[in-house]
Amino acid sequence: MQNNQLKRHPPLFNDPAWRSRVMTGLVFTILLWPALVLTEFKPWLLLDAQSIYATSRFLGNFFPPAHDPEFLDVVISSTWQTIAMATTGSVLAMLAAIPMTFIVNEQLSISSLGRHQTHWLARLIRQIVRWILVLLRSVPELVWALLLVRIVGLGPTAGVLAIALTYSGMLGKVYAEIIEASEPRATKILLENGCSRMQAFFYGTLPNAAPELISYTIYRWECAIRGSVVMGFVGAGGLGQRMDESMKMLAGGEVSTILIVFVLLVGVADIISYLFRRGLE
Amino acid sequence: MTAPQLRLQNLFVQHPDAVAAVFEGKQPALKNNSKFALHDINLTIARGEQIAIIGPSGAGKTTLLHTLAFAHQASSGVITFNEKSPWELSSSERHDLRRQLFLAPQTPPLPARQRVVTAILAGKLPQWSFATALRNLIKPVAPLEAYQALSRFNLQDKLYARVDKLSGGERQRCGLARLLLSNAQLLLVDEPLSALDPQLAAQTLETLQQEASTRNASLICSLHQVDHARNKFTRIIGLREGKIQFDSRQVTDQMIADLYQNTLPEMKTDAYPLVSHIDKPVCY
Amino acid sequence: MTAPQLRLQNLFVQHPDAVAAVFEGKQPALKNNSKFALHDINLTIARGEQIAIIGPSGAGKTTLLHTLAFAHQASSGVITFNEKSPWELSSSERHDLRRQLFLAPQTPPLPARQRVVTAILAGKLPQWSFATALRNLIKPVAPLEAYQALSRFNLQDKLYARVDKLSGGERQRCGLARLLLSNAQLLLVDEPLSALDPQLAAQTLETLQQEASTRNASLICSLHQVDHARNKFTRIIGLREGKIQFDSRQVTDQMIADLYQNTLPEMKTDAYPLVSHIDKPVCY
Amino acid sequence: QQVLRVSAIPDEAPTELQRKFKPLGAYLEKKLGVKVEFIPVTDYAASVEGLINHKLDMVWFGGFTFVQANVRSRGQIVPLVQREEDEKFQSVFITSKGDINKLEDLKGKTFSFGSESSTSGHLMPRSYLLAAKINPDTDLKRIAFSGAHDATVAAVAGGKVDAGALNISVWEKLIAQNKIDTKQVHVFYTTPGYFDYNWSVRADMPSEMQKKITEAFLTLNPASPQDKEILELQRTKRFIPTKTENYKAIEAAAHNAGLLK
Amino acid sequence: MKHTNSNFNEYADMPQPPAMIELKTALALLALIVLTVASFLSVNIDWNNLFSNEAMRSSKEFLLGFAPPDLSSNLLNKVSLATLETLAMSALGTAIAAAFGLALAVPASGRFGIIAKHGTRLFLNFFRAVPELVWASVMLIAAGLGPFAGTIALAAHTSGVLGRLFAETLENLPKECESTLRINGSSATTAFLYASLFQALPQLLSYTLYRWENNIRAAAILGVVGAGGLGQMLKYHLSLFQMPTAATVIIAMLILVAMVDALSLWMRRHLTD
Ligand SMILES: Nc1ncnc2c1ncn2[C@@H]1O[C@H](COP(=O)(O)OP(=O)(O)OP(=O)(O)O)[C@@H](O)[C@H]1O
Ligand SMILES: Nc1ncnc2c1ncn2[C@@H]1O[C@H](COP(=O)(O)OP(=O)(O)OP(=O)(O)O)[C@@H](O)[C@H]1O
Ligand SMILES: [Mg+2]
Ligand SMILES: [Mg+2]
Repeated sequence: MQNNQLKRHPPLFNDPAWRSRVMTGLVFTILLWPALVLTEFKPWLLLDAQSIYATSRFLGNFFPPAHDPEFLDVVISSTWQTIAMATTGSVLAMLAAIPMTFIVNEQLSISSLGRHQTHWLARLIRQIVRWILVLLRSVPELVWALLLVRIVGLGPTAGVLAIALTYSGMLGKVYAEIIEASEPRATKILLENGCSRMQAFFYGTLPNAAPELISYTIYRWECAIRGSVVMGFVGAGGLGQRMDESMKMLAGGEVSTILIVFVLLVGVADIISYLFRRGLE
Repeated sequence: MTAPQLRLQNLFVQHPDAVAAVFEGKQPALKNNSKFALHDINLTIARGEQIAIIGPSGAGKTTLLHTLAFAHQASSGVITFNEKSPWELSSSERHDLRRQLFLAPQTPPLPARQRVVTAILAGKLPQWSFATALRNLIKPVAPLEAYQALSRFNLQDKLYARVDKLSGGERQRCGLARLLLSNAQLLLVDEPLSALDPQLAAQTLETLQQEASTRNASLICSLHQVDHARNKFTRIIGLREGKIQFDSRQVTDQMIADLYQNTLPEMKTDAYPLVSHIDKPVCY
Repeated sequence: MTAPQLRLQNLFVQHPDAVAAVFEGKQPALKNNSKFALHDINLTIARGEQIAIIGPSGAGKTTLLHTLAFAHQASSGVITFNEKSPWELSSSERHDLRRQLFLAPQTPPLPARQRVVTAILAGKLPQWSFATALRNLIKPVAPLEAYQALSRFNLQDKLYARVDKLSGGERQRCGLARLLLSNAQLLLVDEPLSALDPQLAAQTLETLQQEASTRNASLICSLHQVDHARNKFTRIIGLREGKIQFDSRQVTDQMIADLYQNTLPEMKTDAYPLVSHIDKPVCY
Repeated sequence: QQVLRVSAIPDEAPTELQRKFKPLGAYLEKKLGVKVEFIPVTDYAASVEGLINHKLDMVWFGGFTFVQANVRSRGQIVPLVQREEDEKFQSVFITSKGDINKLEDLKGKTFSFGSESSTSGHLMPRSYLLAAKINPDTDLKRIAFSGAHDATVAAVAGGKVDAGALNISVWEKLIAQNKIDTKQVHVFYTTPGYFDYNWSVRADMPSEMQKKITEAFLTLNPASPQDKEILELQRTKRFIPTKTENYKAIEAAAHNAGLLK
Repeated sequence: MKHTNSNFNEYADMPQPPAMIELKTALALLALIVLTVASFLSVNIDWNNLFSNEAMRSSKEFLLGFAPPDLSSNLLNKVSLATLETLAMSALGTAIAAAFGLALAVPASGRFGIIAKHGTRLFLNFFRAVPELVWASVMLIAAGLGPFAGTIALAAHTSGVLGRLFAETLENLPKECESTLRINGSSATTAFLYASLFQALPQLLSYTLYRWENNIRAAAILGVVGAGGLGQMLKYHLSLFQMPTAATVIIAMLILVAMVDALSLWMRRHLTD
């Protein structure tokens, strides 16, 4: 019976996609193997008695968190510094990223409407901006910070700009990808009826993509707070620098106080993100 | 009004990925072995005409409407709109041309969470400056017009409802109300009546036709309701397997029967044993 | 077959956000001032019955079908399925009950990029173990069944196509083909024919009814095609503004006319000036 | 009002540096009649760049950072004063492992330097390791840079690495403060002496100002209780003048160790 | 406005517009603006200095210091080894994190009830709030120096990040596809696999790939505390002002990130199509 069916419908059991699917899986496994070797991946080492002892002694240091008023004073002022720098850096990054997002994005392309390939000039411009984004985000913050120290001197400006540069590259790319992954039909139909790119974006894309965009932007802000370690390199201060110092000293109590502040800030970021997304509902 | 508004000559249209879907010819029982969704289409449409497109599912009605809206480039052939060839223009000129037409798709793609009023006023976007468009997002600038457009489909009480809270038919009418706010001269409407009850369907079609004749726009409407097509439209185009079967003002019952005949050639009700009775493939 | 398969008593159903949509009573001319989408529904359905639900757009057909599928909890009233009250069970028991029914929604929500074969075989998920479900994502475990189900809607050549590359009617049939793979005893189908041409619509309805009677399942089908409802179904329920207008085996033309009458009470064709002619509000 | 922007290489925790500098800054402000501002950095290179690029006016350099700054600015950096001890500075090698008793035992072990740019935490230990025929890049299992002297001690004490090298004065300070359990961590090698830290300015600073600064440092008197506090924080008895030539040996060691090209 | 008003009278039954923004949202927005302004004032960016001639000259000098990159074969060998190490560390860390992240995102998106949701979120928040550097320090003690500690540190922090991003993506998805399968009796997990996962896949994939790029840079920072790879080399050579050598390392990083970028684009096109 089955054979008969097979003969009558030869392509039936030839799922055209499954071979490539299995191949992809195989390639991934094969690629992961050398990674395991290169990183000396031996998880059982973690369970070895000596390392458990060392770790628990180190973590034991974390309690109680440091809470002498002098240190708390430092932590509070560092926290504000960090928030201020992270906010400034992220806002600048956002301002720079948004125009680039519009250029890179293909869903909003008018020249490719109804055609199966894009105009070469559009492709070229898009590729150039894509490379700028790659360049911006693949140069480590550290290098940006060092370069900027020479230009603007030691202080928060260098740190803020380093964050703004790197993060604009990241935001530009992620914004573009979020927009591309969102439901395209609402945007397409507006474009097809003659709306401009921007109009189609605000009326078709944004309602679909807004929650995701908000989540990501606020997440980036939060990364900027954690990333304030970099600020330390240029003498801008902030929580990251405090953390770095306490870490180097293995001052567990101080580290845990700062970690608590980090966890609180992350919680705040989550709540803000939630409030805004609910505001959209 | 002497020159036709729209003219298609020897148009062949292909979907970008349609080739892959055909199993590279390995499929023996394929209805239509060609990779073209539309074959050799020739059409001339004068401004103000009202045309119904009918044909079986998968015939290419939606593809044809998209092609007419330059939302889909043909593989070969010529399309002329108001004596211009959109695909020979630069993309921004072509985009300007798009303001003169309005395409209402089969299932209106309205972004979830948007309100009806915003969704409908989006029909005015091509006429608006960017600033107005932005302002309208903060507070609707022309709620009255939206309200009037909705009233004509008896949906006025949903003015500020969210589009994802509408019933199927309400959603469809919401998509059509957007059309009333555009100022297009060519209205391309894809199955506007599919989710509507008979009474509402008749009234909706009436509204569309009235709107088209008031602004002297052409109306091209794909339909499955053959009765409506024959009673309300003077010109009917029958499409089947990507080819124009007829394009006529006098459509006979026989022509209709031929158009839809044999849509399920293989379906003899007991040719396939019922799924639950056949031997299961061994693999599970 | 003595006990009814499904029984609804004094059911009132409300949409979670419908209250907000009514603007807390500020709305003067609301057709239906109550916040209930369904009012005082009483129904008894025996296993194997085939029932059509008709009614104007927004009447509550979709809401009723969702309520029957326990996808929507009623505000008050009793629903019994096979002598069990789903809302009095624990949620896992209720979920087990859901395996016995199948709801095919109005526009089949199929994830873009998924292929037809996967989308259809999803109909078998309730019968499958988790391992089989996983395996099927890698390689379809029952392509033959999917193929046969598609054949019955003449869609077999789209077996491996992507669902977002289908035409409107093809997509709808794809959603229905999923039904054939389920083994449910209660089939709830929401406007299955809306995107199909007349010929295909008749054949599709035929297939659904045949399938239902073969497995002795009940079939409850919302429809806008009154003719089909009257010719093919013995029992017809007329729904209007959330109330059952009639539930009868003998439906007269007058009952139909009453059901749909006056859907557009305010629409006098020239009561409203055409939008393009009225004074534009000065604000833009 | 004129501002003198001062910084220091971050060989210790920046808070510690700031604490150490506070009374000295007040003293200089009084003596020089300009505002003195301390700008902390956590990166050695940033302090070097800062001085060269007119973003800083005076920096507390290590021997190696001074050489780097001098080379990078093509001789535009002038060392003014140094502490008495800096003429004969030393590094210590420490370990918590019983089986490490001499430099040769380090083969195949993990080892931590301080900062890459540190004289006493990297350059000189490396150069004495090389002298003992141990190439840190190939003969050790893995090397790390803890970033600061006290961090090296913490890493060794915490068992992160088998051994480490640091500045003797920080080591002695930690011992004095009872922050180290000497039973657990012990010194197994102490290097010979070399020139280290100094206070440097740019050559384009008015010579009058240079003179005033030098004067201010040299007149710090351990007999006066106020000055004594400053000197104690700097961990010295008195400051002495210094000159570029003092650091030739460091420069040679850096070339030799491949740290200066 | 006159016209509008008279028209409003004619159409008296037109619904009143509801408030466009809720009070809470408006307040949150206001707070955000205040925060931004306060931050800008507090940071007080030195724009003048940024665009001065002096700045141009010194940045040009600094950049020229990098040229020409050091291409000696000895260094290239070292760099390529470090590149592989960084790549392996970041790839493995990200892969582990993606698996954990997805497993945690399902409860965190509220699919197993409100308690599971908030419980997992708390857990995810903690993993995310602790920076990689701190994880690395803990792991360096637990696992000793080397890339293994770095990998685990990356995996731990990234699990928290991806878990949260995934959870929000899953929450933001349109619900119809999954709920249809659920109504028809599929289990929560299979319905999730067949509908939501499918819809979310491009987004999840791009977050993962994108996080991978991030982790290449993070791996670089970890190198500084002793986890090896390109980061340790970069810090070393920058500290020693060996700019041409540092340039080679930076170029290696650029190539690495660009490669991952291209791979990400390719994967999104081909794996999700
Ligand atoms: N994006 C696409 N990619 C590939 N093939 C497609 C695509 N869209 C449609 N098709 C195929 O092209 C043919 C014509 O589709 P079209 O949507 O024009 O049909 P239709 O006449 O509108 O049918 P319906 O009445 O079902 O809506 C169908 O066979 C369909 O499967
Ligand atoms: N999610 C929702 N929230 C609030 N109101 C809703 C929601 N879904 C539907 N409604 C409202 O409930 C009423 C009944 O809707 P339902 O979808 O059941 O109608 P229907 O009979 O299926 O209509 P159609 O024929 O247009 O599909 C309508 O007035 C609709 O606007
Ligand atoms: Mg169609
Ligand atoms: Mg409905």
